[in-house]
Amino acid sequence: MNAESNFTKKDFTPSGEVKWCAGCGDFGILSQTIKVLSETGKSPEEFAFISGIGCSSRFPYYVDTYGFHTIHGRALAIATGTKIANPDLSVWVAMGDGDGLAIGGNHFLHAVRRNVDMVCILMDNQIYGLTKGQFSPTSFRGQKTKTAPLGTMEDPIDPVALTMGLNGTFVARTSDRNPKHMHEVITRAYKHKGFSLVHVLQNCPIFNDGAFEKESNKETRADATLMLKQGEKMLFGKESEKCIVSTGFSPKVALVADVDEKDILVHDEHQAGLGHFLAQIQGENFPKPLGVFIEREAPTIDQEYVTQNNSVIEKKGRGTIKSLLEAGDTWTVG
Amino acid sequence: MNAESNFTKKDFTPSGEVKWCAGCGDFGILSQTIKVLSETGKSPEEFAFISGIGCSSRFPYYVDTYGFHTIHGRALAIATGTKIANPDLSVWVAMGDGDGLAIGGNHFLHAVRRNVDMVCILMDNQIYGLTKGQFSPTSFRGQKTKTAPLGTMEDPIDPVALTMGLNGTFVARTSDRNPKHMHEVITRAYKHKGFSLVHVLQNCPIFNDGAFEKESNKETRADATLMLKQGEKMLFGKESEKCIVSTGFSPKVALVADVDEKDILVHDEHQAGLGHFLAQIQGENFPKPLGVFIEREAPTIDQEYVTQNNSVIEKKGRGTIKSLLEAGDTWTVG
Amino acid sequence: MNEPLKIQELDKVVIRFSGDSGDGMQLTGNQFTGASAHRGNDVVTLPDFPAEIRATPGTIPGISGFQMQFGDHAVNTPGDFPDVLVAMNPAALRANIKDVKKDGFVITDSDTFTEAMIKKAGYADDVDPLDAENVLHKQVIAAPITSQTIETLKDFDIDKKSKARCKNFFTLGILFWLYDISPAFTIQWLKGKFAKKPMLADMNIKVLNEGMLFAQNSGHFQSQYRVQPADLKPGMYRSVTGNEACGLGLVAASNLAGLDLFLGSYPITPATTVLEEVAKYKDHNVKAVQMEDEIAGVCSAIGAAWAGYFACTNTSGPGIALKGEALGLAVITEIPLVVINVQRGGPSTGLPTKTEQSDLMQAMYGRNGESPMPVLAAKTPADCFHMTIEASRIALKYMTPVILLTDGYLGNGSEPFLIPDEKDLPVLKVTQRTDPKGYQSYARDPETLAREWVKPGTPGLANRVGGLEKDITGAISHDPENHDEMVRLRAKKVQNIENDIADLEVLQSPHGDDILIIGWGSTYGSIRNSVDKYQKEGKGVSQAHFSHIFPFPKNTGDVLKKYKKIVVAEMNLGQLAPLLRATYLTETIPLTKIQGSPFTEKEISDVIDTLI
Amino acid sequence: MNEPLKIQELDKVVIRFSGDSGDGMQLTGNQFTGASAHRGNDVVTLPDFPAEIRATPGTIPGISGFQMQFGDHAVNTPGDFPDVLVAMNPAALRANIKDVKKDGFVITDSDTFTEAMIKKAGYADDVDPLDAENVLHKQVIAAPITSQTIETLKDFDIDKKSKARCKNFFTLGILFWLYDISPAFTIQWLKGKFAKKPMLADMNIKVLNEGMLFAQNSGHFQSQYRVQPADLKPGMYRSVTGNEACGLGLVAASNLAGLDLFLGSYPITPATTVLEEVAKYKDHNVKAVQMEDEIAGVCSAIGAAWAGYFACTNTSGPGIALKGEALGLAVITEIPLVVINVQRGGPSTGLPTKTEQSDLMQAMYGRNGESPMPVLAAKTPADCFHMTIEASRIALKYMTPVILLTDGYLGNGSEPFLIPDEKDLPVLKVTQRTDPKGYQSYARDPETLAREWVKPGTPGLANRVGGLEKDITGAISHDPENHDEMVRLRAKKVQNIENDIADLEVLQSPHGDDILIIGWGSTYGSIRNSVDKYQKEGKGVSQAHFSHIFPFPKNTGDVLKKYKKIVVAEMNLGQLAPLLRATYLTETIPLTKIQGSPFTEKEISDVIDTLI
Ligand SMILES: Cc1ncc(C[n+]2csc(CCOP(=O)(O)OP(=O)(O)O)c2C)c(N)n1
Ligand SMILES: Cc1ncc(C[n+]2csc(CCOP(=O)(O)OP(=O)(O)O)c2C)c(N)n1
Ligand code: SF4
Ligand code: SF4
Ligand SMILES: [Mg+2]
Ligand SMILES: [Mg+2]
Repeated sequence: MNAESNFTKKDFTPSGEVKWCAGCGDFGILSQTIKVLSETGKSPEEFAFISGIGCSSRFPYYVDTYGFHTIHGRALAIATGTKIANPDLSVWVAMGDGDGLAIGGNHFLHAVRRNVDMVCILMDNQIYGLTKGQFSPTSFRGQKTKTAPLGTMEDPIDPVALTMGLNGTFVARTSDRNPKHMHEVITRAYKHKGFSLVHVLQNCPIFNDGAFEKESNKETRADATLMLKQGEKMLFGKESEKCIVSTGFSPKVALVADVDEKDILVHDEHQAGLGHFLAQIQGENFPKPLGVFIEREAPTIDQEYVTQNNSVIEKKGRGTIKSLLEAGDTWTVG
Repeated sequence: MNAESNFTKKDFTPSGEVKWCAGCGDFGILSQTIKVLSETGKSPEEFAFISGIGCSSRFPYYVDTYGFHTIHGRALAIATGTKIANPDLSVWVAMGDGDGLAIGGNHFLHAVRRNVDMVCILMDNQIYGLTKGQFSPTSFRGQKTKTAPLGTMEDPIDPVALTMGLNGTFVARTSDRNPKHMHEVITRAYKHKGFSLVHVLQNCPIFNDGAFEKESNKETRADATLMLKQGEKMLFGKESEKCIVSTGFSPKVALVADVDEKDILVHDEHQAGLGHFLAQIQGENFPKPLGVFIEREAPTIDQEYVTQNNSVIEKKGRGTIKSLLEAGDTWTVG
Repeated sequence: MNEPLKIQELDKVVIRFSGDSGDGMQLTGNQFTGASAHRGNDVVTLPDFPAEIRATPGTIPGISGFQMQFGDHAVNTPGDFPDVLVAMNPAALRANIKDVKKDGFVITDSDTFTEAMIKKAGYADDVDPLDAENVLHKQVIAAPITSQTIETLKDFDIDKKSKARCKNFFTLGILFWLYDISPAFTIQWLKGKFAKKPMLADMNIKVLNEGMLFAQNSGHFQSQYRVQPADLKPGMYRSVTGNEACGLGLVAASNLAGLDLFLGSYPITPATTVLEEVAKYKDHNVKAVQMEDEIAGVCSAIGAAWAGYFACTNTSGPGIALKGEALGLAVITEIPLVVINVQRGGPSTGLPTKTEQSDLMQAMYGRNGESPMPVLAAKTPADCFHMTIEASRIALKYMTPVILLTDGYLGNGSEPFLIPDEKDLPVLKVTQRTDPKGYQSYARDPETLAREWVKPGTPGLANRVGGLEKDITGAISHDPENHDEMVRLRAKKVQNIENDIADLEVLQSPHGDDILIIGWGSTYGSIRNSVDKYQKEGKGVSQAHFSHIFPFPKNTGDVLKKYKKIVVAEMNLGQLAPLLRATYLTETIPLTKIQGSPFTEKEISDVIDTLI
Repeated sequence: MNEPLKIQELDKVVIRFSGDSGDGMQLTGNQFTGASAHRGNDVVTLPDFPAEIRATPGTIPGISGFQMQFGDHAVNTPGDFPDVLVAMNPAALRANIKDVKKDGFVITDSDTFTEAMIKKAGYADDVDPLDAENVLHKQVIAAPITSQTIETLKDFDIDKKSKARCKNFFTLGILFWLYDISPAFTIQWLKGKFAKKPMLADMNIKVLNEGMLFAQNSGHFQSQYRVQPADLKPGMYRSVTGNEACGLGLVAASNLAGLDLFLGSYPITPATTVLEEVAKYKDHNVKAVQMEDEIAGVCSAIGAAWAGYFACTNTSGPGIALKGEALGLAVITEIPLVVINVQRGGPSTGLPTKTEQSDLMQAMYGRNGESPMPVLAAKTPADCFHMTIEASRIALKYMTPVILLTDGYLGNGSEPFLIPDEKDLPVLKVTQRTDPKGYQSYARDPETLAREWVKPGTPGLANRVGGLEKDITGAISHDPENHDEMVRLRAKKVQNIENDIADLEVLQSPHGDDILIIGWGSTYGSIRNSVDKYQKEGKGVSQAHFSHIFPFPKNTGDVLKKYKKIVVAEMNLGQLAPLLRATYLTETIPLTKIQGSPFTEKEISDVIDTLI
């Protein structure tokens, strides 16, 4: 993105070995992230990678920037402090579906709401990997895991729909098996000023292999995914023979042949209403939309703090210990 | 609702005095709730009221049923345990905007997602009352409070939009100054099988007086609110001269006079898409919708546990200590 | 006008203001406090807010109270039993009358003693609260305060309700006259406060003067009283509550360290006002952030500390319980962090508006694993300022989270604060490494054993830390010996702080070493007064009060050896005592009370007398 | 076929299985364990899983280990140093060779010693790992296990990879022959497991037999060995890990109490398998709920307990830190709750896959306010079953949350579990009040001081409880004296449990009272073996091991007085020791180790020898 970046992927790759299982989807996410970093033109020191606990949360050890591998579920709260304290850092958070949406759910809610300027990469394998295979908030109803031997009894969270419900300012989804697309989406997320959610469909070959096979497999993905492209019709299928139309307030899949061309929806990232509409594209009857659902401008809390403080300092001048203590109602003895 | 209920409001009203400030909006919410309880036909013992900490969370002390005044933010997690353990209880949770959406946000997320069968009354005064006036997650951007002397720097959560983003099964809003409507909505919430969110606009005369004056005041509320009625056009204003129309994916306010009658939206609680659409009706440019946004059927986690366990017990029979311990690979010594 | 009365000298006076939340008792008390402080008395105050939710006006739960003691010497506490009770309605009278000293004054608003109000206060139907036997041995001044106030303001063009609202200044006037205190302070304050509404200022001033005249002329009082100035250390003073002092201490520490302050917090009684105080100082580029909960509060602070800023979080007991896991992260990553716990009554929600010292063990041990954190305690409202700076010094110098314990009594109570000169404050030198050569994340300063602080953004020093055990290079290490060594190193680092703190001071009795009364935190004043009394009586009773609890001052063992009997006084079931017993194997005699307030002198002597 | 070899008798043998996660070492170990247990040996095992994230195959971090000791007597531990090391690749060899006893056997798969694999294992380029000097004083059996396995299966119509996967049964065969153990157990198991895929059963059985033949004929072994059955208590046995035992204990307790079990939990290493175990027993109407976090885990359990059910939550150290605030609610509302902490290495994330005993203080004090909770500890995997029932008994009888401490060593380790008869298990009588007359929420049983349990739904008993202080009627009370009384009552209730628990037992040396080694939890076995050794040597070394830590057994003080020297052995920096010192003012000598595993006999004697 920055034509004359002086850095290469090597500059962002630490020496230590990456300890994910062979075939783990996290590898692909890592390499695309490092590619994007190397293209920003920023030096490695200008980035802070923060994570909680989980396989995915090992991320910070695998990028040669400043990194903080914290505790389960708290990455966003910690990153919020980091970013508000030092808005000059480019802050990135890597989280798993359990880390970010189970124990970390509350911090997710409020980081989105505050529009803290950071990139949040949610590596969603619909399972707890590090603890060896329990269900997560994104596991599908009925999924059999060690803690749900007869299948789970709850509906999953759709991270995109949730973030839309919180009026997120940048919401996107991509897949570990589609490097080009991932690279494009992560680049967009980096460029967005505000909280950028990148929901990545990630395969865990060990504990939940094939969870996203439909969406990833070259054979099937044309039918199982919907690639959102700004200004373009929402077509999918091998021959782009299928499309999304609206039935008033809900989306519907149709055959291009069967519908009036102008009824086929056209994607517009900047139309909040459409984003909310697309967030309903969940579940078996729909292709999974990949791409940027929405991007909009809004104040970020980190900059708001700078603005408020500066306005006061301009008015009153920078405080000193003397001005601090010798204030209010004072009196002198002797 | 139950023609021959043998109980009166008195049966649900404990002796002790109610200790909210004079004029607190919570009084009205309490009396409508008690009215609904007395009409269910259930005896007081069949209800469990659970709350966290806050002025609103004092609720359980003021209804003469089983009550649990717990800790800040945890009411829904505790109530989830109560309901799954004993699905026969009618479980109600009373929470404030801080209790339920700040510290309690994660439990809110997951209670909605699990569709735990309970009534959740969110008493939203856009302030922390009990701690004497700090901003809450529903305070508007710029609201001046003790902890934001120059105004808050974050956008509020819209509880309705959030719950829609989580695919809630019953989502409604009402106002402390509209007893009839409140009664209707709470009754509907009670009858719904699943997690029922009742978002109540509540005035705190002491620390945030008039927060919902527009929506409550007899003079202005016709213009400031939109009463959602199943099957009816979305009209508002003193002479119902205004209406809501759709601009494709987003709502817009229009004058009835200016639009083609058939373009005026008609409310349908059972159309999820419309609910998502209506959840966008937020902020200054819109009337606040009151009423039931959506109601839909879905399995409740408490019943799913009953079903799974019973199916196993039917197959294998009820386990005993002997069947428990003398299982797997055993051997005998001596 | 009758003869000027003679003026009697007193060495100290205790006044309790009591009335409905609406009666402005906190304000009245603060005004009297300010005036007597300005005249040079030592003054200690303590508000008594109604519990949790505001109750119906006129009832006892609705009562808001404010007690203050002023004297011609260090008074140390707001006093046990009032010489004067101001009771603005029957409920206030009923709730407090039993505490008033024999022959003490009781000033009430007779206009409020209607049947309805008397009933609301919970008196039996047929009793007259002001009837002699119900106020036995008290001098009752039942003045028609409300009606007098309204009468006084008859010429003002404003509704009765607003006029009546001035009545507390009538009461204040009575007290100013009674204790011969000039109203100048309050008059000036009123003019300032109502600069934009001069009429309100005039109204209140008129009522104030009327109150003084009433006191002088009503014939209720046989004399006036005067408390001479105390010989306080010369200098500039202001009155601070403990929570204000903590807030000021944090901002001051940030200036001393040359690092901007980040406070990650979440409201909780009685700690919220620390956040509210800090939030004022945007001119110091303070970032005070109200997060979504206590966990996010401490986590955001950890994120800011890791980012190289001066970070703090504050809360009360339940909040500390929630922060425990994250504090462990600060311990293992060795990040500087100040944690302030304004303690309240527990367990669980407990008695949130009452004070207690029951979080000491939680401060010591409320985390998983071997997770040592220095623990400090402040002993007076003004001391909160200095101990906050001390906590900051230790955190920044030793790269460790530090817990400072205060409590509701300190947080809400106030006393004169001698404003220090910047040059008399400790230097908090902070060096953040910038040299990339040979950096290792867990290499330690040979003296402090602290690891180095690197600010993200610094060229050439990109590194990763985290909650997993690390070796000296900062690499994750599952090596058992390395873990054993790191656990012991972290413990040693904290223990070594004993070489860098003040010795335990003893207020030594010249009359022998019979008894040492040990305390910590807000019980300082009441223990101090008792010990003074015993020493004046020629008894061998000495006092030692801990400001540093973990690690203990190095001389602690020697001090303990010296005395025949060691009494440990705490507002809990004994939390400092077991630490002393385990560390020094010394016998201790418990003096415990869990009643939401520090000891009265009597509660202490009841125990000590049996030991002498 | 050559002459049958003579068979040597051994009293105990330690075997360590080591290989890639894919090599099936856990399975192989478990099969050998099952077979020798069935033949009547005492067997104790401990798996050693690779840390946190699975590493590249062939590397040392990728190694998965399983150690077991079997003997003709109570062996108590999985043993310190192996007599036999099974190393399925060079990395496994390199990681473990140093531990093998002098002249011990090393069985490796020579096919894996390729240049590449040797490099991956981290050997320098030019070394041959099997070269004599690198395996000095060991008997190395380098068998072409992979190729032999594939060769054996040449007639089966299946891919090589699948054939190679059978190689661990070749190894197992070697060991069965070497220790003269019948393969019947494993053959039966294979038939059961692969009932639907008989070919897989046949393949593995064929390889197993081939392994036995290889051992017999290859000439690698000069003799066979045999370990006679131990004289275990007669009865029916099964092998359990500590976590399985906790799960079984909870379900059993639920049956004994006649209350359905609710487990509110959240996964965390090494505690997750308790939840996974309990989740199996839907036929007991168990409701095992995986909540969104640990706070929700304990809160849902509190909600279920309040609803009148038998509730439990389980986790590890960081989870306990998060549950602290909610546990305080259980304390003040006096609700029965079993809390199981399977401890791991701290602080913070620390060493999650390694064991430690560093959460004792957190269990005692990790809550705000005076918040007493009984604390228990299990000492062996099978003991986890009985201590879980004991924790349940106390919780239900005294209406209190109870913390049971186990750890990763117990949770993952296994031993034979003598299946008790229902009638030999304690009766957990639970009475829930149904009589509305004169009910008061905080009225107490005069003997246990427990309040009554009322199940919501019960007619006429609607009542409200909560986290605020209450008086006996259950009404919120801000009365200071009431609070003081309630705080002391809650403490007394828990302290009184000392009258209802077993005395502290001493494994008394007949040779004097020189030294008492005190421990708690999973160090039992290793301390026991050392103490046995000393007593056999005629030394005055005795052992006392705590199952109840808070309150302590009543005789603890008397026991401590009896011995000249008290050594407290803990896998922490000393957490039981300060509790004993503070309570009994007794001198203690620390024996501490924080290395993720219990003491070896040598580590204990290194200290004890200096004291004798
Ligand atoms: C407080 C706390 N609770 C629980 C755990 C155990 N734990 C570690 S990672 C994890 C979830 C991992 O799943 P996810 O976040 O989806 O990451 P993944 O491993 O799948 O990438 C859990 C429950 C912990 N380390 N700390
Ligand atoms: C763990 C914990 N944190 C903080 C508090 C302090 N606290 C009590 S209520 C409350 C928020 C009250 O606001 P809300 O939930 O909106 O209820 P309201 O009083 O407005 O009805 C807070 C922060 C507490 N009691 N416990
Ligand atoms: S367990 Fe799954 S998510 Fe974790 S590293 Fe292995 S493959 Fe990746
Ligand atoms: S403070 Fe506000 S919310 Fe609380 S009781 Fe008073 S009026 Fe109601
Ligand atoms: Mg995951
Ligand atoms: Mg509120």
